[in-house]
Amino acid sequence: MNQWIAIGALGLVGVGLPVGMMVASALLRPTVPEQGKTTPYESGEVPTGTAHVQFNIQYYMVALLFVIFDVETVLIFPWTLIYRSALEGGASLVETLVPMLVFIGVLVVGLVWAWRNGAVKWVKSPRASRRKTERQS
Amino acid sequence: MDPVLLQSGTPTPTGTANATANATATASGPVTTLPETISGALGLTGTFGDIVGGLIGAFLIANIMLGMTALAGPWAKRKITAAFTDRIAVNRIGPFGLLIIVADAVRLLSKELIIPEGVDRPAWDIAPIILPFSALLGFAVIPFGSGLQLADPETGIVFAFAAASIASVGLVMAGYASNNKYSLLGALRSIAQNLAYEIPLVITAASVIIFAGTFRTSEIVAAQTETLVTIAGIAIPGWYAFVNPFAFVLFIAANMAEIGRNPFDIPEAPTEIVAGYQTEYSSVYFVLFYLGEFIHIFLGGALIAVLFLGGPAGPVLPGFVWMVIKMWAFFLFTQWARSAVPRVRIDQLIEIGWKGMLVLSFANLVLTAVLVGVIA
Amino acid sequence: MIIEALIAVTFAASIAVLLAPDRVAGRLAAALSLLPVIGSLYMWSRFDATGNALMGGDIAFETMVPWLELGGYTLNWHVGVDGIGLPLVVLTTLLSTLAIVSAWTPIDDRQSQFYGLMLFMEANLLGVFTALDFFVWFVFWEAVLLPMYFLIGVWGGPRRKYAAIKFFVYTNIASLAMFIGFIALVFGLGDSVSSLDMPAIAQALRAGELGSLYGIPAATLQSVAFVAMFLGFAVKVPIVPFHTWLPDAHVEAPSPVSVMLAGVLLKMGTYALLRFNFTMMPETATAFAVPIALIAVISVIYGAMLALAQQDLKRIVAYSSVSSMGYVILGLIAYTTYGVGGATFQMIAHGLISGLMFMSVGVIYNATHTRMVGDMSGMADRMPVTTGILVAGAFGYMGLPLMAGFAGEFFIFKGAFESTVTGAMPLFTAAAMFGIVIVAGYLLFAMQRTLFGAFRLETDYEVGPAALHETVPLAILLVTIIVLGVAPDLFFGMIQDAVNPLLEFGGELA
Amino acid sequence: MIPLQSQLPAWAAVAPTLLLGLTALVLLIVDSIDPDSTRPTALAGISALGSVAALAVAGWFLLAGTGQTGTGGAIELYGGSIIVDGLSLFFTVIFASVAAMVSLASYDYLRDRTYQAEFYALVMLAATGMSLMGSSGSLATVFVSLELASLPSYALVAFLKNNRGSVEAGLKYFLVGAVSSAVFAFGISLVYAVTGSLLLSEVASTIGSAGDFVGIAGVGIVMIAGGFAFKTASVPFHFWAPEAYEGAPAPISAFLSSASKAAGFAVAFRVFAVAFPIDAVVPMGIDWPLLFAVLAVVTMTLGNFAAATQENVKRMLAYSSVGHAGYALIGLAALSGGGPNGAIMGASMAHLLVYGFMNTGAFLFIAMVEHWEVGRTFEDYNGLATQAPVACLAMTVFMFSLAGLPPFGGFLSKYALFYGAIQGGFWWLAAVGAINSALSLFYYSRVVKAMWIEDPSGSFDLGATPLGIYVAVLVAAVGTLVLLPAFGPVVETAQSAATALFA
Amino acid sequence: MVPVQWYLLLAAAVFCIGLFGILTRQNALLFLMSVELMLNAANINLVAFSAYWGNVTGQTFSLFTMALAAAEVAVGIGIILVLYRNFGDVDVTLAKEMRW
Repeated sequence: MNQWIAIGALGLVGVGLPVGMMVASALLRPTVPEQGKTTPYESGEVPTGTAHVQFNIQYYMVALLFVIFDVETVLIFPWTLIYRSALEGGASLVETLVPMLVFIGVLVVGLVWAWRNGAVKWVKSPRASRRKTERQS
Repeated sequence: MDPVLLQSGTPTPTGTANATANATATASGPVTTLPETISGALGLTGTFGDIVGGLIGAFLIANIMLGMTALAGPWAKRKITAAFTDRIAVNRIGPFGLLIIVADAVRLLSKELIIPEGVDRPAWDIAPIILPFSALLGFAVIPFGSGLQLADPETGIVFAFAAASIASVGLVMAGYASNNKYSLLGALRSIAQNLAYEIPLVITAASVIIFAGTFRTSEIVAAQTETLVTIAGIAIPGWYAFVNPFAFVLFIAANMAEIGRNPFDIPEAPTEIVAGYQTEYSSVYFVLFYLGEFIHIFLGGALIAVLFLGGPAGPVLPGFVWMVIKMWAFFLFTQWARSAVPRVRIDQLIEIGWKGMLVLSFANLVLTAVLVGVIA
Repeated sequence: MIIEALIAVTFAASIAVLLAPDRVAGRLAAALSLLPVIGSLYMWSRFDATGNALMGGDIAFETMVPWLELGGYTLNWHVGVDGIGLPLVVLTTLLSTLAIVSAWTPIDDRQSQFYGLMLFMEANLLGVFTALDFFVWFVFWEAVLLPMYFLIGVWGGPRRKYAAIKFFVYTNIASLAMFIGFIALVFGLGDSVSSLDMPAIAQALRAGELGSLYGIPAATLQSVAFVAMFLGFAVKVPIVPFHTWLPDAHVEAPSPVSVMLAGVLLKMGTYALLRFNFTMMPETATAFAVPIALIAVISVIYGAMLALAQQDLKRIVAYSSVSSMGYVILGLIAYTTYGVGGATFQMIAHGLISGLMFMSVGVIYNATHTRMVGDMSGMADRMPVTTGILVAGAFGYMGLPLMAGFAGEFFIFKGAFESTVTGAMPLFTAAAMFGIVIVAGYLLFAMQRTLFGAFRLETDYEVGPAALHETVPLAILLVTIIVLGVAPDLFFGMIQDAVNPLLEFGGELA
Repeated sequence: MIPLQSQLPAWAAVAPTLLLGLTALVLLIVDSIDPDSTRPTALAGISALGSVAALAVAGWFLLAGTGQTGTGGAIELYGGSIIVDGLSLFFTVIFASVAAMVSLASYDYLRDRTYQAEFYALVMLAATGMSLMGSSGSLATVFVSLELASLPSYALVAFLKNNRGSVEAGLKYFLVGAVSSAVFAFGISLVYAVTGSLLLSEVASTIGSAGDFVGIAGVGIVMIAGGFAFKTASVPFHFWAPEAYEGAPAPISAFLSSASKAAGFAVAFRVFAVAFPIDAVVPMGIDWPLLFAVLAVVTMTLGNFAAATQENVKRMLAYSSVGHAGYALIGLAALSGGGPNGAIMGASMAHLLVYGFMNTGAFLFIAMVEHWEVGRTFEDYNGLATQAPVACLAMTVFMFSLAGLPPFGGFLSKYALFYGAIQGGFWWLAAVGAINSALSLFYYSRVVKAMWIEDPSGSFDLGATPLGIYVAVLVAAVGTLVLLPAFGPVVETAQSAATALFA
Repeated sequence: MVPVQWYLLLAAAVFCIGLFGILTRQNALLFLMSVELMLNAANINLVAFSAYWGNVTGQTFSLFTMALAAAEVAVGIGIILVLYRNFGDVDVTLAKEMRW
């Protein structure tokens, strides 16, 4: 367990150092309160509207894809760990490799589908979007 | 497909909650870690010894990284950029202007901290802590050679990836909390980028794990020591960079994106969105972000070194030196890219990530698996 | 296999008619419905059964194939006819055809659905009268209700929805009671029966195999089951306390449907009573002899009284059929060869006669668009043929000799008098005979007022004699009635042969 | 017949499941080839073909006795985490046939809607998950397949993105589903904590010696039961059912209320029969048959009374399907140590098969009515028979069969179910069931009355007849009718399959 | 070191926290987070007891649980998105087209 004790210690240090620097600078730095300097920066203009604007839906699409694929990598990792030793243990390729190939194949089908349907396309071409709308109407 | 679900035979309890079926899960790894050395030297034993040793070791490692960052950030970066653009950078204070480091540190620490209106505290204050924290945490499992390894858990490399990706949480906090459109954009971009390149990174690493057959960093490093070929009496070690150069390239590219360096530095693209997520930060908070980024660069270098360049291995010089050399080499590379390569657009970035890197990394994984299967 | 063929052909015919266009549906249905008639007549000619189907007599046209196995009980597809079943089969096929023909005039929309449902009902009726496995029988029994529900509900008169729902709810609740009662019996029999085969169960019950169930002693179980089933069937018959659905149904239903309802559907009730209660549990039946006979007599008198009070010709006939059913029950409870046999014969007779009555009333209604006794008079000189047939039918109802009704009622009374199930039986019989007087009274009264005298009818259209395809069915029916009245042995022989085995039980009766 | 496993490798036994999954992938690929163009015929055809193929294979296996006692017992794959036996094949038949009908009907329902390929692919994936549920021999596979069946269903319920009702239905379905799956997972973890294994057989062998963990085991079993209660839309996790069925596209309502429910029962039967044997568990004080008995009574009564008060036909059907979940629960409730458990559970399985046909048909009829844009309440159905007699005839068949009237399959299956309960000594369960189904006649006949007897309130103008739905409805009607004479082999197969579980 | 019962208590506590969140929150996203909490409670049990019993079944299954949780969230967020589009909010109590 001492592995994790050491890692925890590093975590403590990793928090402690920045906090220490903050404290040090808090002792050093001056404060000159003054209107105007505290307005959010918007290229020098007066900020308009809320900062929490609605953003491009694609960000969400990508996040969704990531959630799926990242979790799949979680399932791939144990296999990579045992793959070689299993082979040396005399297991046949059909038992060790083929299932994972099938797994990845399914993933790839999903990716291709998402790709073709523009899930990872940042700017949709007007033509494609027009077709979509035509289909909906 | 999953062998673990197959295991049958009525199970029996092994009593305590800290024993696992895996035999290698004994108290410590094959190598003696830094805390063990320290506690041994201090003659301390038991949990207390672990804690003391761990703290001291951690402090040591952290300070090494801080030192390297201090060297890299204010001084080396300027010098390198200057060299690329044929200028002479800082040279007034101290030899080669080295003392600029001290000067900058004092200057930045003593700047006023401007807190913009409507920032979302405490998120706004916590964000700068998270970035260096995650970067430092990643180093816990990095073998620096010469016995300088803080911990060697059996999930080492995975832990490193996990720790490294905590950073994006900090970035989002910073961007969302600082009530600024540029910051929000930067945060979103950084997330999109980390997401897009996390998978290629991990999958490529997995293709290396297939060779090593372990997550334990020390064993990965050890696995790369045996000789690959002997050319004219010189034994070329089986570094995975040589065994699987394709994965090496992929990994470097993904790593650049992961740590947000050129050409993938769009989260803080100074010419597009002022400074991205750190627009509203000043004084020590800015320093912490800056620090964190540089530690991240070194962490990326360290990962590359461990996974592909045999870690601390190298002729003549002690391991630690080799490790540092490799990390600095990666740093140099990033700086070169910074001055040489143009930045990609956000849409280009996404498309490269999802349509290029992802497919390539999966192809790489499958190819490696097939090759290993056919050879072995 | 002929029975299966009969049922299958009728089902197929119903589907075909259902899909046929409305124009040709009526003709097509009539044509197709001739097939079952021919088939049943063929069966009659080849009939070779002796004894009662449930009492181990040998069964005509029998088929028995295992259908499904459920928790230790095999359900078989077991059909066959004996002397009780065959006459009813013939009656069903004959009446259906005639009813379909008589429906050509009144039914003027959604014909294909109407005739399809008629044929569907006929098929299920055939199933009811031939099935010898309880489960098969119950399926057909319930399946008869559905087309009736629609026939009343869709093509009926102004209050058709009410009538249809009333009919549906009454009969379904009754079936539930009956079903539970019978299944309780089967469970009570325990291991002595391994199937729901009616003969097997009947013999087991007669052999006194009944055991206790969930702590209920056998005797109680048997009488409770008897009562439950009796009530269940009594609604169908109907006998007095449960008769209220009948007038509504009859009045609202279009005439052809009333023909089927009175002519055949009511017989289902008496048939089931005969098959189940009186065949399987004679001891219990005789134990309950007094109340049953009492109910029968009450039905006779009360039905007749009600009929007397009606203005609507259809209601009159409807109530009068309540009273005739009372005779049938009386005959059944008598437990003498003439009583039970006569009751069975009376089923046929009444089926034909009431069919005739409803049909002719329907014909008159088609012409006059009213059924109220007060509204019309002197139909005789406008519709002579119809009137003649109607009068003849009425006499048949009153039990005029040389008509089927006479034979039936005569047998019943004979059997009832010599019955010994209770000492009071002659008394009941006498009281029941008094019913005939009332019947004569109200029928003559109605006839006299509607048919004779000067023609009077407030209509703005001409009332002429009925069309040929309306009168021909009436004629056929009348002929049949007279033939059966002259030569009752056409059926009565086989009926007696089938009935006699029921009567040996407990040793003392005969 | 020759046992299949003597000719094919063992893994071929999951061929039906694989076929369904493959169909989903094929659909996705087809859509990837040219996303911008919809070809309804091709897509519907592919999914219908796929499910029919799965149906054929499953039926063949069932007849060939694959994985049944006749031919050497269940086929275990992956160390018993997947079991192919009579039960799984039987339920696969149900799922495949329902999926076939649904995809047939969706052809018209989805006309000129977008995202058709996704629709069919999701249906197929859900079907895959269901058939995997039927054949899962380890709590892990149970959970995974349950989610595989649920997640597409959430999306499908909310398929009409711009229809508030559909979206709301999807949301509620998802919320309840997410909670119940979390509860389910926690229950699994508790059972694992007690027994140290996820394989049903090992759980069975070790749960008896739970020692001082009995309480935990009890909580775990109850939580698992809760998860099933959600999938089968029975109390206490039934809230989603009316909303989901009413708001979802009608073919999906059909799919969920028939196949998804059956899947829940499939896995519940196996898990409780195999993993928590009565003789071992009940003495420990964990009396799950009693739990299910209470659930059954409450569910069927609540469903019936709620259905009786509805004005919207679709919603009435939704509640009635809750009630039918109550009937089917008898298959778990009437079990007892040494009772005729196989017969009871088999009867419940047979009922689920018949229910699969009649209920699917009823919802598909609703789909047709929605396609005609006739209203949703009973009044709107008035006089529909004058316009579409054949369809209304089919609907009549479904209604009376659901009510359990004789000439239809529903009568026999209900009879077998209640009869089994009586055999098991639970005559009061049978009584409650019988009373409930007698009550149910009331609201079922309302539909029939409206269609046939009531006069048309307005004039309909039904467009062109939707061929796909018509065919699907007729297939369902014929199935409902044929299952009366053909009930024998069905119930025998089911009962032998169920008996194999307890053996 | 740590007796296994404590893990049970911890898991139960986390589970109850999630349950509490579900019962009290109206925001769909918070609802999702609560569900995740409940799932992770299950994971705690699985991992702890897979160590206790000395087999890795529990750990592996916890991997699957995570994967499914992720997928669930993906679907859930999608539904919440359309909810937002149709009802203009992510308040689960807003959707009242049909009565419960």
